[in-house]
Amino acid sequence: MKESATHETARRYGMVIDLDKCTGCGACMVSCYAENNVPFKKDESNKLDSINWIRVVKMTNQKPYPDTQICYLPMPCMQCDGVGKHGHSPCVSVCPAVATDYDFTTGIVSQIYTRCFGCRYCMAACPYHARKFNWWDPVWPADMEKYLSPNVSPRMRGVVEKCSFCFHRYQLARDKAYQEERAELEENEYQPACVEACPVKAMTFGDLNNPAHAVYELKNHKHAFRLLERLETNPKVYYISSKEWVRRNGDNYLPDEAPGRLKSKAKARH
Amino acid sequence: MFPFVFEWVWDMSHMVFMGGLWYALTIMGLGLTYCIIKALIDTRQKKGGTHGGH
Amino acid sequence: MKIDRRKFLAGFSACVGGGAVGSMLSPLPWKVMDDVAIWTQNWPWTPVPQDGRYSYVQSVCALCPGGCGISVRKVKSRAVKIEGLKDHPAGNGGLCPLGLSGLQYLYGPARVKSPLKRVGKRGEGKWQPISWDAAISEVSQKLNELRARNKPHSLAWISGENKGILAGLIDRFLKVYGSPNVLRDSTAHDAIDQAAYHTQGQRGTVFWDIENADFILSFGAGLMDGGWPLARMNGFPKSADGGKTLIQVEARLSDTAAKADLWVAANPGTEGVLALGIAHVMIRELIYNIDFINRQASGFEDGVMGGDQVLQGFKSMVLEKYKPEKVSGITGVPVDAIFDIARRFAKSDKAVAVCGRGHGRVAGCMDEALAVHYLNALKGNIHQPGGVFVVADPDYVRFPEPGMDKIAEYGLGQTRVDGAQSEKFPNSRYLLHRLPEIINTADGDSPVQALLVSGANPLYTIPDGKSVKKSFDKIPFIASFSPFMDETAVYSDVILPDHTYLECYRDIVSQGSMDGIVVSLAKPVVRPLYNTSHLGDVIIQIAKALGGYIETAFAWKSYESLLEETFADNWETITSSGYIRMNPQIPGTVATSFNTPSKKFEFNINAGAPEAPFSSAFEKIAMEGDAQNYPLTLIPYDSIRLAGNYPANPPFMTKIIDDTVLKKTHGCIEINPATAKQLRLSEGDAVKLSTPRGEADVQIHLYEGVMPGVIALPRGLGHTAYSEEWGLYGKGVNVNDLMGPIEDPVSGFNMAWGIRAKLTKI
Amino acid sequence: METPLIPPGVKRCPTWQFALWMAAVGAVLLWGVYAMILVWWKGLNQTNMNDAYGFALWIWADLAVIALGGGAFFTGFLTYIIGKDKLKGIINYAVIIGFICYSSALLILAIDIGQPLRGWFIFWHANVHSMLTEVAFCLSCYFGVLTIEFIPLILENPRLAAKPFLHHLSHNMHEIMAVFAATGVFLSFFHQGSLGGVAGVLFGRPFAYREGIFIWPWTFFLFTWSAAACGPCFTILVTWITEKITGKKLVQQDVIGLLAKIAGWMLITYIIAKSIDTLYWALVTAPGMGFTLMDFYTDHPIYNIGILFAEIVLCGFLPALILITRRGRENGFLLILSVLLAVLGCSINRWVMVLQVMAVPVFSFESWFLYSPSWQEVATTILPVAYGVILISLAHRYLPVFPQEKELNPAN
Repeated sequence: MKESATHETARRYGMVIDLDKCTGCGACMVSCYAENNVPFKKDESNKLDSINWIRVVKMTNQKPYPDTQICYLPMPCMQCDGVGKHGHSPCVSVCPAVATDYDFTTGIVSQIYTRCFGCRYCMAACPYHARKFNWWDPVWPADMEKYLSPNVSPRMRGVVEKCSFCFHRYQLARDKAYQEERAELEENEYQPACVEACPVKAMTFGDLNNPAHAVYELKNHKHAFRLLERLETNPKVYYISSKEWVRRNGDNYLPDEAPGRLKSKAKARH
Repeated sequence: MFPFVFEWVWDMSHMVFMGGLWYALTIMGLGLTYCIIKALIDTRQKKGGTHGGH
Repeated sequence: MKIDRRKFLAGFSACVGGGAVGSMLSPLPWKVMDDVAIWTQNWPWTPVPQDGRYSYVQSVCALCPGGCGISVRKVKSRAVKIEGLKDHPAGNGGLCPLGLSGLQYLYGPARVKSPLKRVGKRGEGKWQPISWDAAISEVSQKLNELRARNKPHSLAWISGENKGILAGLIDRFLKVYGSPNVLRDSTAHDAIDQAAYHTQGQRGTVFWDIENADFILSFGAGLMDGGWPLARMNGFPKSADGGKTLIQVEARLSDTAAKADLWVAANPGTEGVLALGIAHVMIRELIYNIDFINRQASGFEDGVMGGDQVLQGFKSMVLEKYKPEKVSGITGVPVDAIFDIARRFAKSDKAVAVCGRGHGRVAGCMDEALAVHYLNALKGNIHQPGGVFVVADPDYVRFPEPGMDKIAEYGLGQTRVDGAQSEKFPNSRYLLHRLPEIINTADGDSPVQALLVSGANPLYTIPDGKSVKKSFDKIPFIASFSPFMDETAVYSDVILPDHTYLECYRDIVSQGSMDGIVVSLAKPVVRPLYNTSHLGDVIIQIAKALGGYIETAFAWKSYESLLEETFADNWETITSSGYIRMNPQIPGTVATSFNTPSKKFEFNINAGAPEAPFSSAFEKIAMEGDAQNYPLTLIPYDSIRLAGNYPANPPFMTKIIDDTVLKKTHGCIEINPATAKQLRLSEGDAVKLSTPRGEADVQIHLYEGVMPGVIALPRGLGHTAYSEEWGLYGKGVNVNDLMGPIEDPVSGFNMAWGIRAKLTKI
Repeated sequence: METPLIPPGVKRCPTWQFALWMAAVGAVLLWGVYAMILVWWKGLNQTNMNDAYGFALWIWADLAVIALGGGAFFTGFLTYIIGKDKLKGIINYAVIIGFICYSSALLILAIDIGQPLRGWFIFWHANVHSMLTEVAFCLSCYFGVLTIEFIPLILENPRLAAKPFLHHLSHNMHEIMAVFAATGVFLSFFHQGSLGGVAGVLFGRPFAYREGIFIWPWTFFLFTWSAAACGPCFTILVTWITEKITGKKLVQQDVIGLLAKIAGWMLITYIIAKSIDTLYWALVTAPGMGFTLMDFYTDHPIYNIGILFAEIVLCGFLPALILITRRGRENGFLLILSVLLAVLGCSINRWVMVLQVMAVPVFSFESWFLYSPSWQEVATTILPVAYGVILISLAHRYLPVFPQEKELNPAN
């Protein structure tokens, strides 16, 4: 948080995920593994020590057969802006060694693996479980090291990692624009791997501050919501669902509260 | 911890926090130095040792 | 001064201590600390991927019949990522998790790195690497021997290659050799294609034009569960920016059902009956396509067949036998819902009914396929945009007619070992699932003396694993061409490993579309990693080793030269753009497109008539086992996160399997909480699952989305091969081992959709 | 002539007995060291922690020993700053206990982090906004202070005191101990508080989050307060155990009584403040985030509402009320019972603020996250206990820890 914490970021990259479209196929997760050199272990069935930068969570409406419904909820790092959008995301403010930081030019929360010493305070702070710890040394059996991408360094044991909105893709696009003497990136020039891979186009990515980008309008959809908005984490990942129970699952409500009514109240707080 | 690491910013939080730290370290350092030097002097002056009394 | 021990020690300690204190004041400790921290950031066992020049190779995915276009990112000579290829007609930039995981097959630990000869007992896993010459002579010697014994027809080839040049080479090889026994897995498409043949007289591949449809009525098809390329689902499911209507009929809340506008929870095995109930409502309310039926259909109304015998038509049969009340009783779907579905289906602009459970791995029941196809006829969407098309199979693979010797002619004259294309099942091309029983019940020697397997893993995929294994034990010689150490490869005598699809040229026939068929070209993305050889080249080599006229029939220099020769004028196009479109074979008007004796769409339901494919007594597809001993119904289900067929799930996909499907090595069985309560079972309980065909240990997962009384297991687990590092070894249950096939009386296809089962707490 | 190792005028057990005792405790210590080496060598996969349980048993142990080690700073504060000279009878022991607690805490932290060799980044690349940074700085500085406070006592070992320089050094350090004590109090106030802040600032965790003043959540003050209250209780408890084991009276009862009385008043004020904080959190803070109090408790054997009752009433008000009444304090059984309860209450508080924070689901569709430690975690948590016992045994045997021992146990 080097820059003054009072100014709004120039760009705020964010995502809008249409849960009505998402079929839960998992292509986003696999694309992310391949893009970001996420390792795998022989047993990945303990989801609490399985490294995923984006997880697709299966929610049900808890109703008995045949009124049961399921909804898949893809959860990348929410890239929180923090209270009052000052960049004090739950994790950035607690990291003792500045191994995770809020980038004011993009709104993206970074993670520096070589700086992290593995205290896991950020994981305790993140309510979205977006942060994953390298409990094990990563191993790529047989010739699998050959498919590792040089764009993202493999992480060593004992550090925390998380989704970066494929920041390396931003850097590549920015470098290209710089060479071509352009100041602005086109919307399609920078898209994270998960968004690009979504076969049903449920995910939209862009600059939330830029009216020319699709996310600018989408985030204001009447069924748009963010996860745990009431905690004032200010996530930059928005969701759209036509189902009320899904929207209700996105946050916590007292028995007499309902998602719609509260939204204006939460907004009024800052 | 030091002004030359790149995260360092001359803002209020750093000044208060690191000010407190260096203040505490200085007191401890000076206190210890004082004790050691005084003990050296005392030893040279061959002051009689009194057990107890503290 | 006398230095005693004490003084020496004191002095020594002082030196050490002083040294320590002194060094603390030097930069040394700080330097060491820094170096140590830097070392942790560069641990030699944490790989650092080499950077280099980037390039992209456009190719095609060969991991399922979808044939989606892929773009492979390379850094120098390494392939680092597979992504969807934009503007490719198949997939259009979208890829499923399986396609995205392709590099794990290429570089993974399950590869067979050179030809291998078995040295231990079968299945023991003891191998000796041998040269390609030796491997080919192993096969050719065996094949020569069979011909010498005048038993060429005892050679069988189980092939996963269905279309294209490789399939053509395999067909040709067996023909020239003298065996009718090319065996391929039958899928739901075989049933629906046969339904189209019975009603329209056209042989080809049925294609549901869901891209142009605005309403899909799906009878259990896993549209969003990986059965179909997800990119084809554009517009489904409905979302904020509009979309089309999907109704899913299924006993279990699958991902497709979850995304549907309406999930119709019909009793499993009664989907076809529901289709007829819907047909009933359409006919009764006169909301079917009267114009089409009147002008283009025959057998709809009652007819007179010479004398006084009245031939019952489809209309009166459906009106009589499939009243909504009765259908509701069978299917468990409320009467209102049947009316509602029928009306919505009938009134939609471009509606299509589709079928094929899950990924469509099991061919299924002809009655059901026909019932769904009839529904489309009632809608009048045959050969209409947004409806059903029969697309002719590609015909670009044309080899010169080979010469044949007496032995070959004799062998070809024998009946097929699986009974397909016989008098009993004249319209079914392959009936692989019948093979084990035929071998196991044969008198004397096995009718299959040598088995070649390519692109398939029959030991895993054919139902009733125990009997499959038993039958394989009776086959004296098994050779596998698999690039992976799969179950069948492990159980073979020789392995002649093929390249993976990322290491060689291969023509891939993608799924059809309204514009015809797309043939894509898989290109060598990387040079072959190991001592493997292209199956096409190996066939040519084997033919060469067999010599004589067989060699002459395969006089190509290599597969690659054959490929180039085959595409001839199209070679330029297919290498540069990656695909070509094959000439659409859809005749322009409906009238000319029906090839039946009446030149009309035939509702051929006449009960008892030998040629009638449809049984008018159709109520529910049969299921094995008695309700007394087996009170529950086990159904297999397909998931997009599990490759249920061949090859086995890659580690990335195993990583995305929910922990409610696989927990450590335990496969989870889905059971409705109400049923579980009756059985006093709770989440996570270890139970024994028994069916008439076998038993397995599973773990309980309570799932509201599965019908009470029904339990569900995923396909694709329970592998006993591939490397342990592949992460699938010994995990979960292979549901194929717990189910036997049930023969459809008309087609001979396996129509088993479930089996009776019971759960006992361990 | 050899100066004796054992301070003059006191009786110590025979060497063989002492050796046997040390061997027994040493075995436990070695078990812990083995586990510690395993964790360092193979990594944190040796634990049962996971991505939902990033903070677990060790962090609780850490917070608990620091809170209980708070007896050192608070007793030091009372002795040197307030001038309660009577407490000099126990201050040495309080310092030793504090030293053990803090060195253990630092060791646990070194085991707990995923990259121990980079642990110093917390100082070098400090993020001054992080409560953990504040903890690390004050913790290590205060450990320095405790070492300074401990050194003169070590130098009072007869054989060491025989060296003039060491003797003078010890004497001079005693002379200005108030300065060090004051620094210690300053540092302790902040790190005890920061430890409370560690959980309190987690605005993504409604169970932990507390509002507060300026940058400090209320837990900041509550943690300092509870450490000041329960630390002395722990000192009393350990003294009592030591007396039972050695079979000797080591500290005069009025010293204990004074400390207990002060601790009692600290405890009662703390627990009232804690109750107000809990009420405000349950009625205002949490509902504002969409939670009711009972959302934070379930039918789990540990995480049911009983744990709140145990912390505040059973191990809070009850011991506090006993300790502030003269009759309660003077009853040996009640005194020990209440200091024990207070120690337990403080430990429960630290447990809740670490482990329950991780256990409570934040999303309504999540279930509770439960974990049980691996043997390596248990062993490394017991390791400091064994280490503490060894250090106390050595100190008691060779150093004049208890100035009143001689007069309470006149030469047999």
